Amino acid sequence: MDLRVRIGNKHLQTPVGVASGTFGYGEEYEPFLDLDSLGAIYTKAISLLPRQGNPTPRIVETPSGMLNAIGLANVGADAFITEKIPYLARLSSCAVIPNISGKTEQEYLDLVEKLDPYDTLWGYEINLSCPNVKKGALAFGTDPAQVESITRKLRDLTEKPLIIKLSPNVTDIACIAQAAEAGGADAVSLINTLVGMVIDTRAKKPFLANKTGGLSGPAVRPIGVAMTYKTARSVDIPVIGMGGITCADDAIQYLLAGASAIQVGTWNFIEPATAGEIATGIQAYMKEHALSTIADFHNCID
Amino acid sequence: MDLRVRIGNKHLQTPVGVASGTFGYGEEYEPFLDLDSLGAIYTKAISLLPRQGNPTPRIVETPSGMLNAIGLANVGADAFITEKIPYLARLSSCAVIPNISGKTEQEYLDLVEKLDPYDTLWGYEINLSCPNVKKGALAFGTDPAQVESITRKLRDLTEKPLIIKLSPNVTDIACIAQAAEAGGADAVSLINTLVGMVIDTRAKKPFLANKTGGLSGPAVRPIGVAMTYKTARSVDIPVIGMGGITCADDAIQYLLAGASAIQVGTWNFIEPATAGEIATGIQAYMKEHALSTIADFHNCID
Amino acid sequence: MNDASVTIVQNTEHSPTFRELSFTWDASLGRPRAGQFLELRLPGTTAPLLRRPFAFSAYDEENQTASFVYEVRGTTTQLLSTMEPGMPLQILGPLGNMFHAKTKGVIAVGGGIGLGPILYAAHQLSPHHDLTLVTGYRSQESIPYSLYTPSCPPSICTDDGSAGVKGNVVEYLESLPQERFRDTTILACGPHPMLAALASFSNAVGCTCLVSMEEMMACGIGACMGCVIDRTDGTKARVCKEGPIFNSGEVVWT
Amino acid sequence: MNDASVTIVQNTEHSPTFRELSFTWDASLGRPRAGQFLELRLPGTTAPLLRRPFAFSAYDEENQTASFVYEVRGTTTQLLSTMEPGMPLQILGPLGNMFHAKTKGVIAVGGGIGLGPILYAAHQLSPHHDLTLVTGYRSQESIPYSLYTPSCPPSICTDDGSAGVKGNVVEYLESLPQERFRDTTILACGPHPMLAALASFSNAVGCTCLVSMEEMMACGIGACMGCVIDRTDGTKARVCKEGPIFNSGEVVWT
Ligand SMILES: Cc1cc2nc3c(=O)[nH]c(=O)nc-3n(C[C@H](O)[C@H](O)[C@H](O)COP(=O)(O)OP(=O)(O)OC[C@H]3O[C@@H](n4cnc5c(N)ncnc54)[C@H](O)[C@@H]3O)c2cc1C
Ligand SMILES: Cc1cc2nc3c(=O)[nH]c(=O)nc-3n(C[C@H](O)[C@H](O)[C@H](O)COP(=O)(O)OP(=O)(O)OC[C@H]3O[C@@H](n4cnc5c(N)ncnc54)[C@H](O)[C@@H]3O)c2cc1C
Ligand SMILES: Cc1cc2nc3c(=O)[nH]c(=O)nc-3n(C[C@H](O)[C@H](O)[C@H](O)COP(=O)(O)O)c2cc1C
Ligand SMILES: Cc1cc2nc3c(=O)[nH]c(=O)nc-3n(C[C@H](O)[C@H](O)[C@H](O)COP(=O)(O)O)c2cc1C
Ligand code: FES
Ligand code: FES
Repeated sequence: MDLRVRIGNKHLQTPVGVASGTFGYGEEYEPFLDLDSLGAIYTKAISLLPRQGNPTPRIVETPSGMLNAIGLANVGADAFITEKIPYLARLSSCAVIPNISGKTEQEYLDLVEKLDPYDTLWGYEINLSCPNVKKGALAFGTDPAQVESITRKLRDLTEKPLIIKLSPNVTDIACIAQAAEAGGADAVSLINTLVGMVIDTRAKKPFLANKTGGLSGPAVRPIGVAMTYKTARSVDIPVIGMGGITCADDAIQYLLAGASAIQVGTWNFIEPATAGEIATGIQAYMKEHALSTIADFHNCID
Repeated sequence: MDLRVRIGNKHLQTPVGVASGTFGYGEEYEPFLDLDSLGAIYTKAISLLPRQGNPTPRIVETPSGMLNAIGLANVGADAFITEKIPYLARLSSCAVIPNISGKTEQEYLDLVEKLDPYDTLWGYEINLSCPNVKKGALAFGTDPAQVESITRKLRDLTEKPLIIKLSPNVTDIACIAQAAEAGGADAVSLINTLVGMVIDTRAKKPFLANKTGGLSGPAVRPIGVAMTYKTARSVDIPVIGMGGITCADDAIQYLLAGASAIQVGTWNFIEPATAGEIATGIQAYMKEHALSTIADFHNCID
Repeated sequence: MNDASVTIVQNTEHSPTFRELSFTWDASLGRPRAGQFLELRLPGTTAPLLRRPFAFSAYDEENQTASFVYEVRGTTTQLLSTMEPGMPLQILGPLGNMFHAKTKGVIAVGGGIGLGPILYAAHQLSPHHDLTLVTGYRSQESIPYSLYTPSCPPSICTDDGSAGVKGNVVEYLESLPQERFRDTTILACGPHPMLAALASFSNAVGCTCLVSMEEMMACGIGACMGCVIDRTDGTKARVCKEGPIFNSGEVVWT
Repeated sequence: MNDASVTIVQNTEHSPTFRELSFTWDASLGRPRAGQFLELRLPGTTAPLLRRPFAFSAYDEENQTASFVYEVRGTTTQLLSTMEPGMPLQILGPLGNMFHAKTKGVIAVGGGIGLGPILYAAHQLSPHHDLTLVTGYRSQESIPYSLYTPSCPPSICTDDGSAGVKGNVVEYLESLPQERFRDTTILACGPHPMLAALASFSNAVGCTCLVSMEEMMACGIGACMGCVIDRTDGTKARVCKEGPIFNSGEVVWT
């Protein structure tokens, strides 16, 4: 049985990763699981300069989901290099994949250029889709032409695997994925969060200081699976699926839908040990259903 | 205190309606509430010819939501006229609004032409957005130019209020709403269901016979509120909000977000009496917060 | 038909597979009949969201309680199994049509969680009919002996022969003499393959067979069109409204 | 820090407002300190989804139980209030930093659901410090008298004067002689306005004030950056990780 997943010129040891923004840079989860058992850690978004993020409240619960408007709060590229990379370098088999977030096209390019010399970093997940940053990436992520163009420029800067993370807030996510593929992406990951809002009726104002936030959690799982299914049938590069995964069975839904790898996001907050257990559950399923590689999942459903 | 809502040249007695496809043609709910206390009943979609709809399973539960792929099963326009209109004609103060669903532009036009003579029918909700019909309305609902064009043609056929129902499966719902407004719509209603999928991992196939279905229920409420908020700020016609409403407080979120009326959908299945209780809850809120008309809700949040 | 809050009276494990829930049932809610079902909801959460259908297994008019038999399968039944007497449940019902028999003979056949409504039907019909109760299980350990009453002694079949007759309920019926099916109605509730087999069996022996169908339900009251099955006349029928009890001859078995 | 399934031992109503939940707490899970909290989840549902933070109100090493005090406010606490001894809970903890006092004098101030951690702090510190316990309520009927112990007798304030001193806890502190605040630390947990008022009061009288802050939390372990507050040095601090206990002087009060 082979759980490895090929992306670009490299492999992930298992399809199970943890989603950007839900796992910090890993440290906080060490008490709960063996980080090196994961396929990949997608870090909290990294921007060129440190960001404080949005005012609080940044979080509100919704039925089987949550909204967040963290606002890409992060330490910035320099502190990431000096403080986080040394810690993450201790991992031997788990891929460390920074999630790259810019306010401008140039910022994306600068970030990849700056981080590329660090061998500890396995590749990049390019966040073209965060709905919480004003004047931010939303524009990129919804326009195929811009997605293709920025992907091509990033492609020229690095040989490492380049994963383009897609927004679900679009009419046709598959067409954005095709643009990323055309630009030279090694994989696409989806879904980022959906734009949502909760209004505090007593205070007569949006509950989040940022007004809107990004919806994630079990509530969005059927949307993530449907978009994965559609996208996997539209591109030849691997699709990394996420949205509402809570257990091996949810992960297997994504694999059967056509994903080559998956990420656990919000559920890390609820059951911090989960991501460490899913690979075992996938293995048990593969045994029971006589599947020998992850690619075998993709022949089950047409 | 005035709960009335003006749409086109008519009024709804209260902002509270029941959403198409979740209330049949009203009969089944008579044991649970006084239908005439509702602002409006939006009927199950009506097509020119009767439709059997999709094979079962048509329904699957998801976290705080459900997928449906009923496939617009309905009695067809003729049976609607002979069997349902006489029953619905007994309602005196509740508006009866057929939900119009075509496979082609012509079918929409034919339907409105056919139904327009019936005075019992208050107006129309034009379903440009059902994601479950193959080769169906999805194309219309996502393209502003087509939405404007079909709205204009329908506008020429009727003086009754024309409500265009919008799909949430788009990059920019406000821009579709503007197209409907430009075409002469009296209101827009949103959101219809989001495309979703659940995979039965034991059987290795999609749970629904139709593969994908439409996601509704509390899970989608934050998405519906956010889209209502955005749309209400982009058009001058009234917005009718829905998606996951379960109680007066949820309805009030939509009103504060900018909706002039609301619809209760999936929750009718869970608590069939709810729609009859929400207007009272809205009234209590208006009293407590010293609001005297529904329009007053729209001045609270900028 | 009513939407009511009722109170759990008992939540009993009868075997590792079968549990029985009893709850207050005020007469004003309407007398539940064998074959009818209720739609249950656990208050206070939206996950599980949809109500779940359960068929009445008993109604005690004197003590104003009703019951159903259930198996822990997923979200609702898992949570249900942890609930204690005194806790509230939201119940919509009684819903749907009922079992009936115009013949002298009745053979009531239950498989798996089809047991509840079949016990109820057997209990109600046994005084007036020549009744045989047949119930099938995987193996001995799942049999909820304490659910049976002396007035309706069951024939028990197990797949592995660890109790009663070895084989499934259809094989058991096949082993009965043909005369047993004269002026007789088969009433059945259980897994789809069992019902399909009984449909063709009853067709072969020429007796009426009423089956309780199962489909995913959203509303339970005929509004959503979610629970339809195909009828041989080409139409669709709602399990919650035209059913759940159908004549096996009118169902398209796939 | 641990992720464990624990069992409810008691779920007691102490007043119409305050309930106390006790549960098994194996010593291996780590000794909970006053000011620390746990993240609780009801198993079997995703609505409520997020864990909810509750501050420890007691730890009984001998019987291996721990407790918190809670008020029914929304989804989780509503469901919690119906749960019975023997039922399981998922608990992550102990989390966060703790109350401490380097001074001889301690004034522990609790308002509303801030009561739990303040009772725990008072209980732990009273043997070694010159301790005053001050607790504020809306009116007499909400007071959970049975939560107090003779070793830590409280001063009680009520907004309407129906019990104890009329007025809020800050007004009560203002009524105390200035000397009471010499070599003294104020420990406080309660509504944001109360903490803000205590911050400026303590500043005025020149004593240290440690406050327990409250923010919406998603992870509770420092990973999501959801629960931050602004510090006077311009940085943000996570309530779950750098807190929940902060020196009132380092918090930007808005
Ligand atoms: C008319 C009628 C009467 C009934 N009477 C009874 C009765 O008396 N007793 C009884 O125990 N049951 C009865 N049922 C069935 C009962 O409603 C189900 O057993 C119940 O819904 C189980 O609910 P649950 O929430 O525990 O499980 P669910 O979580 O709803 O799961 C139920 C089953 O569906 C499958 N399933 C659920 N979701 C998925 C998914 N996403 N993908 C693949 N499979 C899935 C699961 O494997 C599981 O076996 C009746 C059904 C009908 C229609
Ligand atoms: C460090 C820390 C320690 C705590 N310790 C305790 C303790 O010891 N005891 C205790 O009782 N509580 C404590 N709390 C607070 C506790 O976590 C909350 O009371 C608890 O979350 C209530 O949960 P709930 O699910 O019942 O209510 P929720 O449903 O989460 O609602 C809680 C409150 O938020 C408001 N609210 C929720 N959703 C919305 C919305 N969409 N719009 C507007 N308002 C909304 C509600 O009005 C309600 O008042 C603590 C909090 C923190 C951060
Ligand atoms: C608190 C929070 C912070 C997030 N931050 C980021 C981020 O910085 N960059 C990014 O690409 N996605 C971010 N996401 C999105 C997740 O990586 C993921 O795409 C999304 O949450 C869907 O998965 P889930 O439903 O499993 O959480 C964030 C999500 C959450 C809940
Ligand atoms: C079972 C079902 C059938 C539906 N059928 C229709 C339909 O025929 N026409 C339509 O415009 N919308 C239909 N809808 C969408 C609802 O009217 C509504 O837009 C959607 O469910 C969101 O609201 P809710 O979350 O309150 O259910 C249907 C929804 C459900 C759940
Ligand atoms: S469940 Fe809705 S029609 Fe049967
Ligand atoms: S709750 Fe996640 S960082 Fe504090």
